[in-house]
Amino acid sequence: MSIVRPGASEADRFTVGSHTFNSRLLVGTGKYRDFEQTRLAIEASGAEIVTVAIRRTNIGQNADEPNLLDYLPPDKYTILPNTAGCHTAKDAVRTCRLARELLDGWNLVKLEVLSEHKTLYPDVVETLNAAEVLVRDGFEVMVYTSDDPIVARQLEAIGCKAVMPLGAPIGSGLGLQNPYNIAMILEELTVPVLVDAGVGTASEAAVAMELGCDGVLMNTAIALAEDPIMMARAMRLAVESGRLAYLAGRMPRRAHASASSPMDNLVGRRPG
Amino acid sequence: MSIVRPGASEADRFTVGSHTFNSRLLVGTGKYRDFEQTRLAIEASGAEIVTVAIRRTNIGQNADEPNLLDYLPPDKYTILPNTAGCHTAKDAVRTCRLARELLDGWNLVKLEVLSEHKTLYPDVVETLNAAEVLVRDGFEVMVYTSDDPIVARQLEAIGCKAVMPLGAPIGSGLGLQNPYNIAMILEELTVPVLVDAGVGTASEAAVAMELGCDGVLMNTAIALAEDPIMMARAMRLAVESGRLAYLAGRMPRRAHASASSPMDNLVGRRPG
Amino acid sequence: MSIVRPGASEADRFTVGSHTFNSRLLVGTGKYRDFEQTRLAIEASGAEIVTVAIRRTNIGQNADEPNLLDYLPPDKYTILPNTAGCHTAKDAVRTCRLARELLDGWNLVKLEVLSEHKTLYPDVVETLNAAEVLVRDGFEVMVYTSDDPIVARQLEAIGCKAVMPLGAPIGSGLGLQNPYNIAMILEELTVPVLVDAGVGTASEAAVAMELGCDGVLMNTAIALAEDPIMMARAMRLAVESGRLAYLAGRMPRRAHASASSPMDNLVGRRPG
Amino acid sequence: MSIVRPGASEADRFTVGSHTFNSRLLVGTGKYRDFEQTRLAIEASGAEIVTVAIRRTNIGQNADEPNLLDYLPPDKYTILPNTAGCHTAKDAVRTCRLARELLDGWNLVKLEVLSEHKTLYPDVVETLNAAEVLVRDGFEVMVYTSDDPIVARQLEAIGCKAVMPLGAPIGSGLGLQNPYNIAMILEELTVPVLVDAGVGTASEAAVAMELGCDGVLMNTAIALAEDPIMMARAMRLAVESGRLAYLAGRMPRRAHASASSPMDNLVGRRPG
Amino acid sequence: MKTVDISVNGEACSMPADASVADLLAELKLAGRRIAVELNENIVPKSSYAQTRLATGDQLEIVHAIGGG
Amino acid sequence: MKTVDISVNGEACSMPADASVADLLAELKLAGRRIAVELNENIVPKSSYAQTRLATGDQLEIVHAIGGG
Amino acid sequence: MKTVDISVNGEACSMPADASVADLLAELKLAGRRIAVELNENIVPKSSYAQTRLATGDQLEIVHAIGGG
Amino acid sequence: MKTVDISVNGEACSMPADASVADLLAELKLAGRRIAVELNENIVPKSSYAQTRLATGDQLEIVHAIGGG
Repeated sequence: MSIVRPGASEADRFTVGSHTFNSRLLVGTGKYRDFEQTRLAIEASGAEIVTVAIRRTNIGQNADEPNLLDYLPPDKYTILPNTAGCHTAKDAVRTCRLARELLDGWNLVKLEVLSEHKTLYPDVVETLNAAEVLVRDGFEVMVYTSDDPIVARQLEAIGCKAVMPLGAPIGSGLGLQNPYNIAMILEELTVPVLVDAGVGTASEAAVAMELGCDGVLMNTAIALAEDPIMMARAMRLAVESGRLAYLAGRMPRRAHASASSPMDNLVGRRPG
Repeated sequence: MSIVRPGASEADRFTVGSHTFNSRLLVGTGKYRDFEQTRLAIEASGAEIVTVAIRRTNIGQNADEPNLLDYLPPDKYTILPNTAGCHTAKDAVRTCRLARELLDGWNLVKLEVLSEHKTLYPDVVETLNAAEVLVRDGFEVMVYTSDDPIVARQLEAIGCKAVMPLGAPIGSGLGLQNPYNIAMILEELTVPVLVDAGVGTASEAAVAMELGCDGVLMNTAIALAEDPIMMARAMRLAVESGRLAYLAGRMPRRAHASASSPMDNLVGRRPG
Repeated sequence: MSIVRPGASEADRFTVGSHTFNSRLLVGTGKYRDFEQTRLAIEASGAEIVTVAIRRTNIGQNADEPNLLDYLPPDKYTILPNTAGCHTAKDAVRTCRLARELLDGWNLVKLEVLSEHKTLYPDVVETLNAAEVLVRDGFEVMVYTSDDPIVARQLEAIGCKAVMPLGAPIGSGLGLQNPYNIAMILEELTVPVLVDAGVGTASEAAVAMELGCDGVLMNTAIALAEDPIMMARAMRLAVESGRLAYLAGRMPRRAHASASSPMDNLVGRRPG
Repeated sequence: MSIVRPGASEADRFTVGSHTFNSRLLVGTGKYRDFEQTRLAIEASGAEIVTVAIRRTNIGQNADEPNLLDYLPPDKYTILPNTAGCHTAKDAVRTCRLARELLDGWNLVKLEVLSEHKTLYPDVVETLNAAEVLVRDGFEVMVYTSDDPIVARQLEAIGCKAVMPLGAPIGSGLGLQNPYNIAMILEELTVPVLVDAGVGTASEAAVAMELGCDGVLMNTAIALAEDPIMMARAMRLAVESGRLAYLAGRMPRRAHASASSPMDNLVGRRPG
Repeated sequence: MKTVDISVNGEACSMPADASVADLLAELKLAGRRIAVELNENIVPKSSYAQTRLATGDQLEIVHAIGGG
Repeated sequence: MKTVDISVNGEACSMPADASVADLLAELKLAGRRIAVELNENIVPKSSYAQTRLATGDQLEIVHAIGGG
Repeated sequence: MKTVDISVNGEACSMPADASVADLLAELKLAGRRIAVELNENIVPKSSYAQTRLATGDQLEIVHAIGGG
Repeated sequence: MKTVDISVNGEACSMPADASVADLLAELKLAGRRIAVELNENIVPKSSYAQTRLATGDQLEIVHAIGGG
């Protein structure tokens, strides 16, 4: 993993499969007060990719009910349908196919096959199975997974376009629990690696980027902040600052101090 | 410490004594390759306050030698002279008086009385003594100190205008070693509290701001980054993101997960 | 997980499958200078269960070459053969069968199916497959796995008798990288949970026990200490102290101080 | 700081001023349910030095009221009177003189001059002042202080016999908040350094010892455990294990894994 | 009049005998909205709504995008 | 009978005119207990209890050891 | 004399035509040692060493316990 | 010609007998630069450079701002 620093005039772009983006912050659309708050927060976040869930329409509901995609038009945002709620490979594949139809053939999906467990951790066996089917079926798969570097490597080998290990349980806001494993994943994968889930505040998003991640995906940290729109701005800046710090190359850590001001020519000393 | 969130249109200003600033990132001017790099990095950092050291002129030196203040004109930047290199209250006071004369009566100074010890930690007893004299002498004192909340309180009681506990040894880049103590200081002081020294990378600056600090002062983290100018931008964004995250009010931490996508209306389920 | 504190006179035993032990420290036998050092260190550790690897005998070797099991007689120690070196379920099963024959029908084994990766992390898919076969084949399986709580639960469901998540990579001595995941595993499993791999020094073994683990398995931390025999004693005491602290129930953490000495009846005060 | 490892038969003694001890765990006597529990817990802890506070007798109280020193006879324990409750150098000195009279000329004291602040952190200026007076007055001073290495060095220079930096606020049980500073203190002082306050559970006591501390002083972690007597045993073992681990010399940390079992002679492989 | 009994999103429902998916969507006031339709676990492309006839026992799923993370 | 008015541990108290510290301790039933005595901020050694007379205005502190950390 | 060509721990080896596993172990001076034997991926129990004949092409694995973690 | 022997920034130096601080700064080519001057530990204000005479034994410090943290 060697850092190629973009020139001053060059953009630092981020590519997933056949798609290229400027923003490295991906955001979810759940848990907001209403669609208007969703729209404003996402605008403030600068995100280009937004995740959505696929659910049954309410039969018999008011036909004029507003629709999320009216607030986040697919011609402005890259809509990334997820498979949240699926606990088996079969359900996840089925959901992706519905999503592709819904989005007029758009084939970039976020695969997540969660265990039925309070951690909402992925079931990695089912995730691997689903990834195989989806890749064969022509999807460009961004896959939510545990921070197990071996599983991450297997998902890349299957053909996933981005691997997205969790930082901490979804919605917990606990911050990266195991930066070591994230670093191990980054050391070896060549597809983009994004931390998905677990970030609670801005500095934690910066930490993920400083490790060398290609991006961060979050939802709750913005949606459940006291002021979601202000937090969205904070996260936008945090991801940018972490990315820049990674590219800029941090100073070496030193076990002892090193003066910032020169220690010679001090007033009142006899010259040594 | 209750957070007053500025309105959307209001600026989030930062006041030290009789001076008010927009940027909460303060930067040192040591350790750069040359004055031009200093100038560019400081410009990229967005800092308004820059620290300088006071040293003997080289007698007999080339009279045309460039001067730091030509690159950082006092009408554009707030020059904050420090007392680096002073190990006694007496030397620190003397240096501040020279600095005031040098800067045409400008009375905002950074007091630091370091022990002669590899940690470059302050000698808090001498620091307290120097602060007393300087405050009586009309200086507006921003004081570098340890993270001892009791000493911090004593420095505020003496009349210092800002208290600046260290995060880690000067030039170490180890990051905040004791956020608990910084939080204790913040809980009680009413003058601005800035972390001075110890930050190594962007996320650590954000952490300091998220704790509620009013600002961060740094030098080595920018000057000794592989690309100082890019790191200066990273730090600018990090301080802003940490400040915004603090003001926005982070989501509560949860011991367990909480789904971002609704768990009802799943495809293929019998309605419960 | 509710703590049942054994009475003062009662022993705090530890049961795996059909076997019961007094010591909760399990040790490996690799990396020692010689068999005599192995023997002395293991004696000092107080361990009752010692792991061994199964390898081809050297054909044509000196027939009088000393044998590990002469130093660690199976009538004194519980010999736990591992499947180190196996990268597939098939090889692991084969190794366990050889081990059972070698140890006269002893069916307690340590299953580990490592990926061919510098982390030496387990391949969880192959591990799950091997566990299924071994349980059906009558083995009592203690299984080395990642700290993924979902996989841990699946291994318990398959019928493993103990689940042994890694604390950090084998031989790294980095300490528990993700106590959160270990705690999640402990919250739910009913079979014993042991931290296997990653402990580097005594306090880290104590941390694992304080989380509620049933035991700790280690090798390098003892064998590669400067003084392995002294470190073995340290580890024995560390595991005991961590276990006792867990059972004793630690004091609540407090965000602020609380005096240990009463604050009334002070000398020289007017009674309030 | 070079480690001299005692021979197997040699005791690893601990000397403060003119006194030598076997146990490196020092315990307070506050916050217990009653004197009998105090006695049992201290017995289980193996401590030889126990701290007591000096307070006014209740005038008119029942003359037959039991006395702490009946439970902890000075011919069995080294009674270490503290100056808890004193906020000025003057009060602390006065308390030490009363204690010396009370204990028939015993001159080993624990100096603590706390600020009137919720952290119960020491007022280091008053502490330095009191230490000067007490040392001149012939006391052997063990001094509670902040973790500021400069102040620690000044206290040693004054002539204190042991320097006891806090790990975290008294009674908080938060564990060592700044191991870096404790390590800095250890790098330079030659008198014994003990962590005093902040330990909450066994592993944290072991951590302090592994850093190289000469001992640990605690009270609340034992007295307010759910089972104080069991926790006292845990702490005894933790201090011993941490000390042994320090002396034994831990394995080097490695960024990557290193197999414990040899990787050759594997079953079923063609010899390479 | 003859009808077909189908299930839509898990709920029983009946439609005229020769109704198409397009008819169903019109009935449900979902015509023209951003949805996707699955019939007996196979996707029904938008272009086939009109010619896809419903039969008794058909299981339909009609989905849309909602907020999710 | 003449008395002296003194303060013991911050509380007013009176004793016969020629009472000693030893008398006071006896009166308070503290004789022989593990205590230390301070008279007007100076330590009174145990050996001087009998010959140390009390005078009006004297401030005494009598202390013992209690549980503390 | 007729022989059988076998592989032991991956190395080629030949034995007399009617040799048993017990004969092989004796030849290798491994008789009585703590080992286990696998013949063509099947365990050979200790009790069967004598009656288990070797045939050309047999793959044997002979293992013992060594230090490991 | 008579001179005064002074110390400037710790180094010995001599100037004509009635030289002022301003003369010294001119001599050192520091006139007009951003500096500050201390004479025997007292600040010499810029406005007093011309009228402040030097005397033998005077200790002067002339400082400027440099990069520092």
